Amino acid sequence: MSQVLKTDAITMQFGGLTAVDSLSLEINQNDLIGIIGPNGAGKTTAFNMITGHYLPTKGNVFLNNEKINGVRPAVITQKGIARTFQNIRLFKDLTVLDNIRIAAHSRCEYGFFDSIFRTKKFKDYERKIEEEAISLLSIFKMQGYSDHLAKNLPYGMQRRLEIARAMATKPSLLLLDEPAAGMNPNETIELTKLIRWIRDEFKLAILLIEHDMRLVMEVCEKIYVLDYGKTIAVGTPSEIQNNPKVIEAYLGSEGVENE
Amino acid sequence: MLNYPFLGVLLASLLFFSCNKEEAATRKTNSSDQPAATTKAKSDDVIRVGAVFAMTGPIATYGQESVNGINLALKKINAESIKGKRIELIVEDNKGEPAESANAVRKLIDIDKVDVILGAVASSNTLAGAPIAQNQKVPLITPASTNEKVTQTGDFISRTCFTDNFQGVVMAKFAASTLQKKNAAIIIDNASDYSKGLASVFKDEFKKLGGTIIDQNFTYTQKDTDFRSLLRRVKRANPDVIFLPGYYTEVGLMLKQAKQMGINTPFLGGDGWDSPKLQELAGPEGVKGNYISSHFSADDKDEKVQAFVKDYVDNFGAKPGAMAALGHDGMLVLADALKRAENFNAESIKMAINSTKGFVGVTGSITIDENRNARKSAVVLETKPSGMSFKQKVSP
Amino acid sequence: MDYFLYLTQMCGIFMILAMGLNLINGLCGQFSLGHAGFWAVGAYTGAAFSVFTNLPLPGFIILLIACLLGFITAAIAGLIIGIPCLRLRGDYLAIATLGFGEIIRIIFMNMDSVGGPRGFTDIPKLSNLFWVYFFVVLSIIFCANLIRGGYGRAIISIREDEIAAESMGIQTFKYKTLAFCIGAGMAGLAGVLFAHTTQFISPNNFTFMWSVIILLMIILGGLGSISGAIIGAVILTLLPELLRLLGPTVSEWRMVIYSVLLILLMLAKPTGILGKKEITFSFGKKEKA
Amino acid sequence: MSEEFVFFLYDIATYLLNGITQGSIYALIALGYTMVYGIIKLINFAHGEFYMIGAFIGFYLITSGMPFVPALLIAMIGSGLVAVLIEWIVYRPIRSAGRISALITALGTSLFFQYAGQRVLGADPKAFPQAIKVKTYQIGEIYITNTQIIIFVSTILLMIFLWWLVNKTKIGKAMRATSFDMKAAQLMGINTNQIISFTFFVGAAFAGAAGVLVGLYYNTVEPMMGMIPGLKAFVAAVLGGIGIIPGAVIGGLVLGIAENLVVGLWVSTYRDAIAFAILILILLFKPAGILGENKKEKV
Repeated sequence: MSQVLKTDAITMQFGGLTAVDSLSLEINQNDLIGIIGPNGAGKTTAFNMITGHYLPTKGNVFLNNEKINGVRPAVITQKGIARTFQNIRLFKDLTVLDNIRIAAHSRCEYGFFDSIFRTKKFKDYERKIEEEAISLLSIFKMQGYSDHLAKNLPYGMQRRLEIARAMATKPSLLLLDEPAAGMNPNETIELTKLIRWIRDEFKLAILLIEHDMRLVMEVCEKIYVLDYGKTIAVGTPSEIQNNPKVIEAYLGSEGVENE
Repeated sequence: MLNYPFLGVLLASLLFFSCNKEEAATRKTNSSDQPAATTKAKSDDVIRVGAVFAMTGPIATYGQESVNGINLALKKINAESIKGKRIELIVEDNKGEPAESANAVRKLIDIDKVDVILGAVASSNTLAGAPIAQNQKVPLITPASTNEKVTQTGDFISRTCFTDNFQGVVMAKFAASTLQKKNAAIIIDNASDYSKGLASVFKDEFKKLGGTIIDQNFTYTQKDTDFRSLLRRVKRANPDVIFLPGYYTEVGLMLKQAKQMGINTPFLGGDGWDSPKLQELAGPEGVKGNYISSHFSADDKDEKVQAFVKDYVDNFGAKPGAMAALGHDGMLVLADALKRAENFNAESIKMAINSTKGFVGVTGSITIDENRNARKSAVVLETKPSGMSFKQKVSP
Repeated sequence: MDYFLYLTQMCGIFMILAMGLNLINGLCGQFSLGHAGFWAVGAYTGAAFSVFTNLPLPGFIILLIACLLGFITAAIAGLIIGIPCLRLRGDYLAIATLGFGEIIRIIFMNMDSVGGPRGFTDIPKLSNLFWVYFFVVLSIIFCANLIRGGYGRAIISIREDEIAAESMGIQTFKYKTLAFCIGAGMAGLAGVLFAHTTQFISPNNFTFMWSVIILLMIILGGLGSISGAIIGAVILTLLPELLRLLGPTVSEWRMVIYSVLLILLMLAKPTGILGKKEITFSFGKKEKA
Repeated sequence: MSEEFVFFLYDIATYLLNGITQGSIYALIALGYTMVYGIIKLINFAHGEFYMIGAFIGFYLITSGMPFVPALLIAMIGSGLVAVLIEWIVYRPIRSAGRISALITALGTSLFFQYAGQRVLGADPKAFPQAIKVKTYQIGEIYITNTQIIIFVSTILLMIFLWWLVNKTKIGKAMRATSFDMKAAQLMGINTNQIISFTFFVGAAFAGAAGVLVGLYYNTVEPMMGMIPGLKAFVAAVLGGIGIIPGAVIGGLVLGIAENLVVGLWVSTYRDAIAFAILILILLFKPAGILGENKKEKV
């Protein structure tokens, strides 16, 4: 299987604080990988380095064997990494459909003047995008909501829309930042299914950060555990569950999370 | 969302409308020989005069003073009638801004149907309104805009004050003949057309009269507050007279600093100095022994002037400045022209204004020349701690 | 009635200005306070073209060329200013654009060839009601088409959430610059029309206060709404003039009344008259699926 | 040393002095800007008008024979009260409606004071009485007046007072809390409305003080006088890092000194252009102002 992402001991320092210390990830196609760790362990910082929002202090990030650190986030997205955010960042005042269409814009085939003069090329492509968007919405069980404003959707649906929007960029690697945060158990179970289904349907790799242990253990095939920026364990869910270091990090500091 | 047939209809109707308007405009100019009597039936006994001045905004002082002067003149004029008619004054505020001046002029012409317009003070304001008055063939008299360009707009635009150039000539003559000076330095306010204009005329005239001009760039800009380094350079160049055509705010500070630095050479200036503020800013030491050219002096012993000063003080409780006198004379010149005009249509009013000869106002005898500028005398004033005192009258 | 025709033209000119700023501020979410600067660039370029070249062409062709030049130079000015400034955010961007707006004005103040502080005179009267509204309609179509296509949506996404937009593959800097340049260009276009309507321009026409008034227009109408920008432009152009017509007492106090009305309007409708809504003409339009 | 060079040094010293004086005025006004901004994120465009109001109160009091120091204090209280009133009538109702609406309201308020001032007080500049006899001290070719010293010292004293108020008093703590998170402060039992009123009061009082001092320095007051210094003070506040109290003082001084120095030594026609160019340059290297933290927006 081909390698999608590789991080080569990436390190992020803010002033004197080392938020992430030599994190080395390897993600292959169809992998479903989790990063867990207590609050402040550096999970989101790792995401921000991968997606180009932060430039790693040390180390390199490779996407499909191409070095991408120092590349702007938008370009990285165009190269195939899409993400969601811990605190939902939808385009709140826009419709669900527009949210999806904006994500598809980086693949836009018509030029600026096509859009002003409404050429045939423009119309054809707009139609194609709209159809794609609607089918994507129906995959995420949001058909019929396309004209709603994003801010008016119920919370769980906003989370789903964020994932759908990320999928509209046609990524080869999807990063999910605490997708289950704030969801009730039923919604979480559905989400678990959805994540697995996305991976199978779109044949992509998924990397997720999660606090909800049940979800991580159930869905991930490989888990990285971070604590104070350091990688303290890597392995399958069962290996991680029995790893004494992990137990110490969790039980020792804040106990098993049970949200 | 928008829909194109609708926009198309809108555009087409606008096209239609605007073509009609052009036609209407042509018709209007064709029939301009007849007074637009049909549109103002009720006011047969009234001549409407519009006044565009800064009643608010940064130069409101000038505007308000001008309007005071105009009102004073108006009182006298309306005491008797002009061929059975009375003058009605409509004042519009231009906030001291060019765009607002244009709005005000249009409003006066179209809504109030004024026969003549008086205004404005700042040349840039008058320049914004003048093309409109010219296009619509409404005579416009500016009582106080001294920039050369103003009256070049067209034959309907005239002024009752002298131009910038004239002041340069007056002060050059004064420096060379009266003061017997030979070596002049010129300090220019870089942000002002007025200053540059006066300076260049002074330079030419002073050289013509046998003087020399120190060949150095002495410049400052409005809102500067410290001129010591500039003055040090001037002092080292050792002139026997300094020409400083600027506005009183900077001039005041500069005079004060010059005195502190021991510069005792006389400074000469133009009407930009003419404000009671000058004494306050420069201090008693600073103002002493300098001369300016201006339009008017409240100290002028002339009977007419003294009557005006008394009248003004009675009405407004303060001594009139140059703007009040200029506004006053502008109105009187207009009334005089209206008396001489064959009838009250724009063309004959314009002719009458432009043929004004030797009209004696409080700012001197006014003759409108072929360029529609006033040929009139200027006064040279000596600046003293107590105020400006009359020195001499210089005729063109 | 020339006065009202003239005011109608002024409304049109301010509509274009407001739509341009709406693109920058309302749609792209970039707080610009330098719009009057671009207006000045267009006005001076257009006027300089028609005065100095003096081509033996029909007036409207000269006007069209001037408009094109005004648009392009103002857009280039927008590019020059936008590239360094658009990295700044919020109030910092506002103050930097304000600074550039003033710098542009001061440069014209120091250019003797275009009249310096006295102003630029003798500009031919080439613009009329038709041409002003021709460009207004063109601008409306332009803006409406822009926001209904991918480029417009990309621009709007920056207003909504710049970080999310970047993460969705939108090169935010590029689109910010695009919106900024077009907005500046539209201001330039309005400048050309303005110069050829009033026949006289001076640096004092383009002070910081005007940037603020144009901003007022779009906020009053409803930030982000094209029809709002248009309504705002009409209200703020006509209001001070209508107050003139209510007799001398009102006229004396008109600026005071104007400011009180402004405050009251904001207190009554804080999101502007239209909010983000558009007034649309629904006849003949296919319903969206 | 050549004579030229000595003169050059004198020039620089003079410009520095003038820059400090002017910068102190900017700083006093900028303090109010920055406090109000810090607490409710409002660019209070009407702030320059509080400066004008202070100057006028000072003008009328001193003209009627009051000594300088009590007149200064009453002018500060007076413009502070006007600001509290304005906050209560105009800004409070619009506070929840978002920053842009509040900004427009502030502009409206600013226009209102300028034009109402022209109608009520008269448009003509009024000569500010010489409450303190001007003395000029001369060191070589450098001249310094006692008014310049008064302005600078007052600014420093007021800034120290403000620093003490914000950092060492209970109400200062409440101000900081409100500024940090208004809702949380409310939940902790802080009467945020009162705190905001108080902030307006202090900010406007400082601007009022600047107004009286400027009247003393330049000898004139007029209703439009608040516009340009208001704008410059806003620039100064941003320059220093808006919301940061020492930043306002540093921003004001930097702006004042840079303006005078560059203009004096270089070209004065481009005075304001240079002030803005400096501002833009600084912002390009320090996008959040001189003292502002360059923090990236949190993802």
